[in-house]
Amino acid sequence: MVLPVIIFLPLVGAAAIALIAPSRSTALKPVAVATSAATGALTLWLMAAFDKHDGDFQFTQLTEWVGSAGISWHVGVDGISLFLVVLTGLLFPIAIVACDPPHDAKAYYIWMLVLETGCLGVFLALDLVLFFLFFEVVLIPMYFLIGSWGHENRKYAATKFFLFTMLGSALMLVGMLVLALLTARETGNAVTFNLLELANSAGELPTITARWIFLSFALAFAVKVPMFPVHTWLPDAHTEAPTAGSVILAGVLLKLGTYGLVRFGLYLFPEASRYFAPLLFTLGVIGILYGAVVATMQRDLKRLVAYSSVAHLGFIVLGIFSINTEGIEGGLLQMVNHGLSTGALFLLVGFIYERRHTRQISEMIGLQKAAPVLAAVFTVVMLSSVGLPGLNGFVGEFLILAGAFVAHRWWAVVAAAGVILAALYLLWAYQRVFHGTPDDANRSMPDLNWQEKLVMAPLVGLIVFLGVYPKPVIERMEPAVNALIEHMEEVEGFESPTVDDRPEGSFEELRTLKADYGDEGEGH
Amino acid sequence: MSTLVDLVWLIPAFPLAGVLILMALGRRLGEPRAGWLATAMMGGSFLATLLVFIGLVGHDGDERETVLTLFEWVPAGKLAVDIGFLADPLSITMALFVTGVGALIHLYSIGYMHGDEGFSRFFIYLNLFAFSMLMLVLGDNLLLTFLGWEGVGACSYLLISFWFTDEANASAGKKAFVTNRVGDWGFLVAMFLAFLTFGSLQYGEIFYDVESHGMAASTASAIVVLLLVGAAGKSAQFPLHIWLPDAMAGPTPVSALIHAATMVTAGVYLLTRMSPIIAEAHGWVPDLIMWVGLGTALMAATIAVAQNDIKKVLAYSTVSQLGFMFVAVGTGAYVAAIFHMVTHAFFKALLFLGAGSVIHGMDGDQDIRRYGGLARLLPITSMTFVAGWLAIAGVPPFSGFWSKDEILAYAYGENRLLWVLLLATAILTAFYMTRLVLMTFFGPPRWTDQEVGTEADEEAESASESVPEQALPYRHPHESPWTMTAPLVVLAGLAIVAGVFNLPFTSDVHFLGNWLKPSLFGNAGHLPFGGGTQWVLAIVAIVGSLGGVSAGAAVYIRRRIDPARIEHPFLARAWRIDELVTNFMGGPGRRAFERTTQFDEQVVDGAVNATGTLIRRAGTKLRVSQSGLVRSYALGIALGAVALLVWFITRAGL
Amino acid sequence: METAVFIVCAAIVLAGALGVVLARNPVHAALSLVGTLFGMAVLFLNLDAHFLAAVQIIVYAGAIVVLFLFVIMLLGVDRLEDLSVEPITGQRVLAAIVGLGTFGLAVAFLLSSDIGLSGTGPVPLTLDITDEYSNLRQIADVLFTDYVYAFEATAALLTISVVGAVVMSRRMARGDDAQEASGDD
Amino acid sequence: MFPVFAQADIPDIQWLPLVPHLVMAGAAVVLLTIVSLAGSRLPGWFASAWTVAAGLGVLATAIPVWIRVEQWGPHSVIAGSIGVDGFSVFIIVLLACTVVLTSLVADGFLQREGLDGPAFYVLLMLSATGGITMASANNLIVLFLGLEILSLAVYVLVAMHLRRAESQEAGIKYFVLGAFASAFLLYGIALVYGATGSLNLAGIEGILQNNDLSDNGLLLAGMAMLLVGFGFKVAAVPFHAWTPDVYQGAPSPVVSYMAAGVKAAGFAALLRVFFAGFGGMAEDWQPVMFGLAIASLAVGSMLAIVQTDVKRILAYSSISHAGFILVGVQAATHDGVASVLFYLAAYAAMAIGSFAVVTVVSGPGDEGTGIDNLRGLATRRPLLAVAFTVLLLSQAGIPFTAGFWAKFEVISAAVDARSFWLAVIAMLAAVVAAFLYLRIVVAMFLDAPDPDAPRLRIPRGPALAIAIVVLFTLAFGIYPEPLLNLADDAWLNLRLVAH
Amino acid sequence: MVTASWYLILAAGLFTIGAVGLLVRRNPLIMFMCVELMLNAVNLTFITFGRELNDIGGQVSVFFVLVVAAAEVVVGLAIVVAINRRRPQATADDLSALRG
Repeated sequence: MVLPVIIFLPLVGAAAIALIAPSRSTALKPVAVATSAATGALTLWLMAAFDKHDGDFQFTQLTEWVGSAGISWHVGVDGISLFLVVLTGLLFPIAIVACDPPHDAKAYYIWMLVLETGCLGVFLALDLVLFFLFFEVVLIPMYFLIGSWGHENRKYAATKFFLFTMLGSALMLVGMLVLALLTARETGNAVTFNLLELANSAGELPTITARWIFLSFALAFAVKVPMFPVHTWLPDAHTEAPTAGSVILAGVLLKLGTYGLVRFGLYLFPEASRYFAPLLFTLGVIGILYGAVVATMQRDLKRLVAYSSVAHLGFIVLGIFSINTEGIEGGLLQMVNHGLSTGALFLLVGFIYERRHTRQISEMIGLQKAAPVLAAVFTVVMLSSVGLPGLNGFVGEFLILAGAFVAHRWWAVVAAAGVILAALYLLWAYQRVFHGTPDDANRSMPDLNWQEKLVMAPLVGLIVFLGVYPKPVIERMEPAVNALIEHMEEVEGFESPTVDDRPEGSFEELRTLKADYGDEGEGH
Repeated sequence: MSTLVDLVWLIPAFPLAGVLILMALGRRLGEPRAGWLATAMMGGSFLATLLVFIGLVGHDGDERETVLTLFEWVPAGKLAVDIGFLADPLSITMALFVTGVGALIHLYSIGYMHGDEGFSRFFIYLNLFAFSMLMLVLGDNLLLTFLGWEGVGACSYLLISFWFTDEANASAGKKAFVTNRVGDWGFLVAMFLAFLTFGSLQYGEIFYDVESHGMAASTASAIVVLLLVGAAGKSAQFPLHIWLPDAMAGPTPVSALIHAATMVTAGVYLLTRMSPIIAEAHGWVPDLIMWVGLGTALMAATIAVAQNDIKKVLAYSTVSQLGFMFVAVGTGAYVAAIFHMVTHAFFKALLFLGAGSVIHGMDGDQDIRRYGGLARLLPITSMTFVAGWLAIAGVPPFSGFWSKDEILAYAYGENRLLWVLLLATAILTAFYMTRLVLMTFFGPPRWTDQEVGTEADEEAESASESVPEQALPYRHPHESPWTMTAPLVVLAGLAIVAGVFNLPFTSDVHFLGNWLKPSLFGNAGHLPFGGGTQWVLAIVAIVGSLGGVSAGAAVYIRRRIDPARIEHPFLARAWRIDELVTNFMGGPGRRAFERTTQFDEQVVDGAVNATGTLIRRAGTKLRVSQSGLVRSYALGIALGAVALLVWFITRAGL
Repeated sequence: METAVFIVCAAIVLAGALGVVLARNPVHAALSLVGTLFGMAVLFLNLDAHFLAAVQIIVYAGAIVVLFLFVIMLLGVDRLEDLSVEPITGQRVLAAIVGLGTFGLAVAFLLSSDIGLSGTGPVPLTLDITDEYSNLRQIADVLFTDYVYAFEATAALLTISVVGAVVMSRRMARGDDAQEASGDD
Repeated sequence: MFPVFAQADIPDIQWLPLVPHLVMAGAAVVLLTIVSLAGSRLPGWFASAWTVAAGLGVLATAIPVWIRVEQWGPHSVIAGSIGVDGFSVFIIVLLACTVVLTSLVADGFLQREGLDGPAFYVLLMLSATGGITMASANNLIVLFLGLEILSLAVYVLVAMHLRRAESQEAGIKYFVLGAFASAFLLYGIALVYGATGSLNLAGIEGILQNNDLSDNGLLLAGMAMLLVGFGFKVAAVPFHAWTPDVYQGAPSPVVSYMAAGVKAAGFAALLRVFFAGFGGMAEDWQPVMFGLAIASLAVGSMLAIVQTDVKRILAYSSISHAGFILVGVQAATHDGVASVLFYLAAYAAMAIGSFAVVTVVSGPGDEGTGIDNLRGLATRRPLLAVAFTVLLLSQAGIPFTAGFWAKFEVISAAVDARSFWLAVIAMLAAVVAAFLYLRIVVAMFLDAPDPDAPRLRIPRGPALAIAIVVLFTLAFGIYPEPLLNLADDAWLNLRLVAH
Repeated sequence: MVTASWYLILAAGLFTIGAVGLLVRRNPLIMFMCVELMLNAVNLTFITFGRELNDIGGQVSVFFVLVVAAAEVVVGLAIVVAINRRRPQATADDLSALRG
């Protein structure tokens, strides 16, 4: 099977790197790049081989692992996880190529690859405990990446990140156990953590219990997302992390949370997710506005981008919990988009940092004069992040808001105001950094070199492509999302909030219609 | 179906190709070839439009909407949006003058942007704008229109802050984008509501649905009002007009193309396009549009009276003219609105380009108080400018007269008060345009030059009171190159004759009206009175505009009244609205943002760190119990034992 | 008769115990401990545990207390402990609470319930105390049959104490004096 | 009549189950004899090697016992005073491994500290014998003797580093409190004896099944007193106070034995008594375990994060681990005991490894146990740092380490017993505790080493021990199934101890 | 007639005195003595129960307790001796270097 290969190939690479002799340290990066690139290629192959009409899990592999505890090695991919896997496979090589560690290259690449394995495992696991293992183990490489290669305040940031996220997942573990054991008790079957079996028996549990369990899951994911008010680890982690760390953190790690909300929140707890949807909706909307407002006031460019993530992830949560095809698909699409655009933003900020050795907005001015190409790329990425139609950001945002509007009108109306603020903080930041006449410190800043251009090219390309032609992504998601919603509807017996079917029409029919009326109103 | 119409995709394809080519090798092409390429693309686009137009004309009157779908754009769940073009009279009319005027302005820019280091970048933006604008116009669904809508916004942002090294331009661009976003919010929500109501965003399906099943007036009203918010943002209607004057920071061709001829009219286009929904809305909704338009028109006109920056004057007049179009839409005179849009596109573009030529000649000085007597030195510019002046002033037979007169007529039919105010606005328009023309081209020069030094000096004494600075600036005005003057001439011609597109005399010569009929689905209003009244109204209008002109002459040539008494500071400062907004954003608004940020740092994050320190504190406190004294440890054990005994005695039920 | 013996011995036992707790001089404490042990031995006799009464005297009074005294002499721990002050604040109050608590609760438990659940069903007692054999022999029987494992285990116990004593009393070869010197002040 | 009586009670002794006990005790005595006879002619490593051999011997002999248990099912020997069941075998194996690893850790340490001589190993093995006795005791007096054997030896071991005042201080503290606590324990035994008239756990269980003693004061008071004794041994709050001081003062290898072996034996005895004996009265003692668990978790974690001495940190963390194990005990179910056994095994590995690292790092005089001594260990001794990190993460319960599965099992037992809040509290405590492990990791990886730090010597013994435990931790972290099943079987039999 | 309760209460009292003594005395030796008191109390309890239950097990237990007591004292005194070699006249409170 291909999935285990995808998951463990980076680990193999890490092992290989561990074995490289210190004398041959030049070989480190090539190996790392090669492994991650190979993994990326495999994920692309996966996307190609993926049957886009099948809403079910594909490439599944199921073998017993810890039988006594009902835990199995169960992996598989469906439209919901497919593109997150691809995104992971794409961002890691880019991040690895883009930035070289200042010291301890060996450990750095090992941790990066371990991290990749962890992320892929999370997206592909179909067993709760397996998922949890990967979900939790991701912390360690990230902890070391931030802690060892981060900036001034890295220890604080790393520890905060670790404890904050661990707190969330700690309760989730209890939740999982309660779920599995009580379900087994209700159904009389043996204890199992198999996602599919648990999902089939979802609704067996007493409503209140299910809601509590859902909360324990939601907390863990909310921390990871991060949602207001448990978001404050993010700015610190992002600011202190090395560039590659920020890219992965924003591009992939945050998605673990939103992905979990879909895969486990909605799938396992239809009733509870509907019951708590207003709560999460509200938090999402708060996150959108709040994150934007706070971002506007940041003096540190990286911090600003970090808070913009809070806002964007708020949108995603909004989409997920509108529990209709448009919203969820928008959310999933936005996960990918956010990974691309925010990842790109962090790369660019990193490039600037390497040149200027500062992240303080106040210390930069008129960079567009010094580095036009950098500025141009930044503009495109920024506009995508602002949600300009024609770039990827917009499609997701629109679907989310449309779905949200159908589900909970007024929330969506307020959330839509987030697009104004997004324009405000990003354009203002851009103006302060790139516009104006550069002073001596900034005038001599070199423009992007070929390697950096090479790194940015695929990102920008995808940003444009997904903005113009998102269909390949959406059509692969749709069956899975519909399956999910049908599952929820049959378990919970509720109607997914959606627009009622209207008659197909066109100008021709309109004309015939008016012909019947005999064009009244055209009198005189 | 005629194949010509299916060429509609070519119309945006040309500018897009231009963008891509220029992005690829714009640097290598360099000046002026990059400019020529861009212009050629616009020309090609214009020709394509003509072909489509011809194709449409070939169709039978009622079958003039054809939809060309390229590919599915966002097929998600119930929402299915395509990249598809709607070629119908309305869109093609728009496309015609967008591409036409656009091509001229591209040509003009080659001369205007001469020697600018960002030459090719400028034309990339310009082509990109044209592309977006055409998507806006030709999109067959709201979402695609929105794509163009936002695209033109982005381009205007890029072009306003084109000379980014100057902070003022940068913030003007940002202001324009953000203000537009406020409007876009309305557009977005309107789309959601439409999607919820019709399950689709395609014009065809929406209109069919409305026609076949009708719709709740409340929903329709909501949609229209939200669209109005969007339109007000894009078309600079009160209170979202504040961005347009600042937008003059951009290069003048930009002001001409984007902020006069094309983009700002998008709001009017949108409302016209959605006429079937407006027809379903409550009665007060059109009135709202109408009064917003009137208010804006009147206000902007009064402001324009007191401006001294030549481009600011034109900017406010643009706002005012857009107000006219909104009034037209509000009164159901969609045809008049489009008609005025077209004529306005011609003469306002002309005026702006002329102004640009003047500025070009005056080495970038834009203050009309330092102009004067330029007619002799800039013959072509001044002649064409005069044509534009008469057109906007509403002097027959210039184009402006016809369109404005039609709007006035409908206003009269709608509401007398409306008519009076609108007429006053028209008069004001004539007045301030006269002021502009006189101060720029006629009267004594208020600048010095080697050749005309002496006379300039003494005449300067007489005029000096209107000049704040005593020392007269040194200038040597010169006519612009042909690339700049040629478009002026063409536009002037159009500005003069454009009236023939839609003559009021008989319904046969009402060309534009008949042409647009299919796109309006019989929602166009009708004059409740006959030709006689129309003649009367026309005469009144003519008298009014001539009065305005002569009043201007009276003030600014014969100096019957001190101009300072008219140019009241309150008007000069644009009714202080801009200041109010700025003060709010800089004051309470900013403070609120800062408060929130502090809240995040101190309360939200503070709580997190507090938990940590709290646990630490507890630990430190507990340490005391670890005294190192074996006897206190023993005591702990003994107390524990007692505690256990107590528990178990409760279990024993004693 | 038994009552009288009990009362007297109880008095001795408690007096001795209090003596241990209250005597300022360790030697006195040790001697009053002897008193307690004797009283205890008599009580054992009272309870027909003749063998243990003897062992009590031999092992406790004969060995343990003597050991105590030896150590006291060896170390010359004759400094009187000042009981009027208690360095640890609240120690005595809490100790008093503990005392009352333990005693009170213990008594409560003891009186609340009857021993060996007489009346609540048969108790599988395998080791009845019979009058046919001497107390010594009965203990011996049990000791070398049912409790033989425990009996052997005591060997390990004693070995440990021997080894432990040796280890602890060993003088460190090198650098020990310096250590002591530093330790003294 | 007399002969009849004589032969009546001669118990038939089945030797096989006793072999492990005898091997362990015998090895100690023989070692003592050999050394005292051969004196200094023996190589330095002899005693250590001997002990390792003895431990392995016990492991070897434990296997047939296990097989026998599998065949015959659980039973008791010597007139029911020794229980032979999976549970006891599990603990015996665990203790044997502890002895082996501890003697490996001690190798080199003793020479470094000039404590050479067989005493350490003799006492170690005798103490282990006591532990074995506790684990398999089916009679309260036997259990008490085992506990005393275990403790007395450890008292000496703790105090034996005569050059360190801390060592003796720790010794006297441990001794006084230990004696105090075991007096309570003994009183408890007496009361239980009074209530039930039997000292045999199986007998007691039988009696409790046949009669309703649910409100018998003697029995309940006895249980209270017993809990005091066991609580002391396993270092559960409020009977924990000795732990940090003793761990800090005692020689590091001894601490690794205490944390791994003594704790295991203590819990073994606790489970024996309260499951085999008072299983019927679970609802009486469950709440107490609940309270002890929470107190231990809270106090342990919160005090640990404010420490600066690694040994103290680990001591407090061992308290919070005790709390975790009590969570499993509290469940009072089949899974509960299994999870406890698994946890004990996993924790033994982590503890021995951690203290082995401390032993190596602390340097001459066993003084350098401050957290600063670990600064930059990653650059000074990368492998050691990584190994220690693995062990610490395992203690923190990070996935793919044995520690995770330990927590997983315990929590699932608690959840299965429907004590959800206890599970939640335990996990929260785990997060707090994670902070202190991170502190150590930070010191090792993110802090720069002080330049004048002496080069670390890593003797073969400790290195081997650390390698073994790290492998154990990772192996069972990735595939815990075998150990889980073992623990599972171990419990299954316990409940059926024959009378 | 003396009932078992009397003995048991006496034992309880003795146990308590021992416990309290250990808490209030600072001299390690006397603390050991207090432990001995507690053990004696337990012995008394055992024997009383033994008689009441007509079971020899109580007495046997006492026998073992005696052995344990002896062994304990030996080890304890050995430790005290070792400490006193380093710090003569040390009381329990003096030994509080390890704390916190």
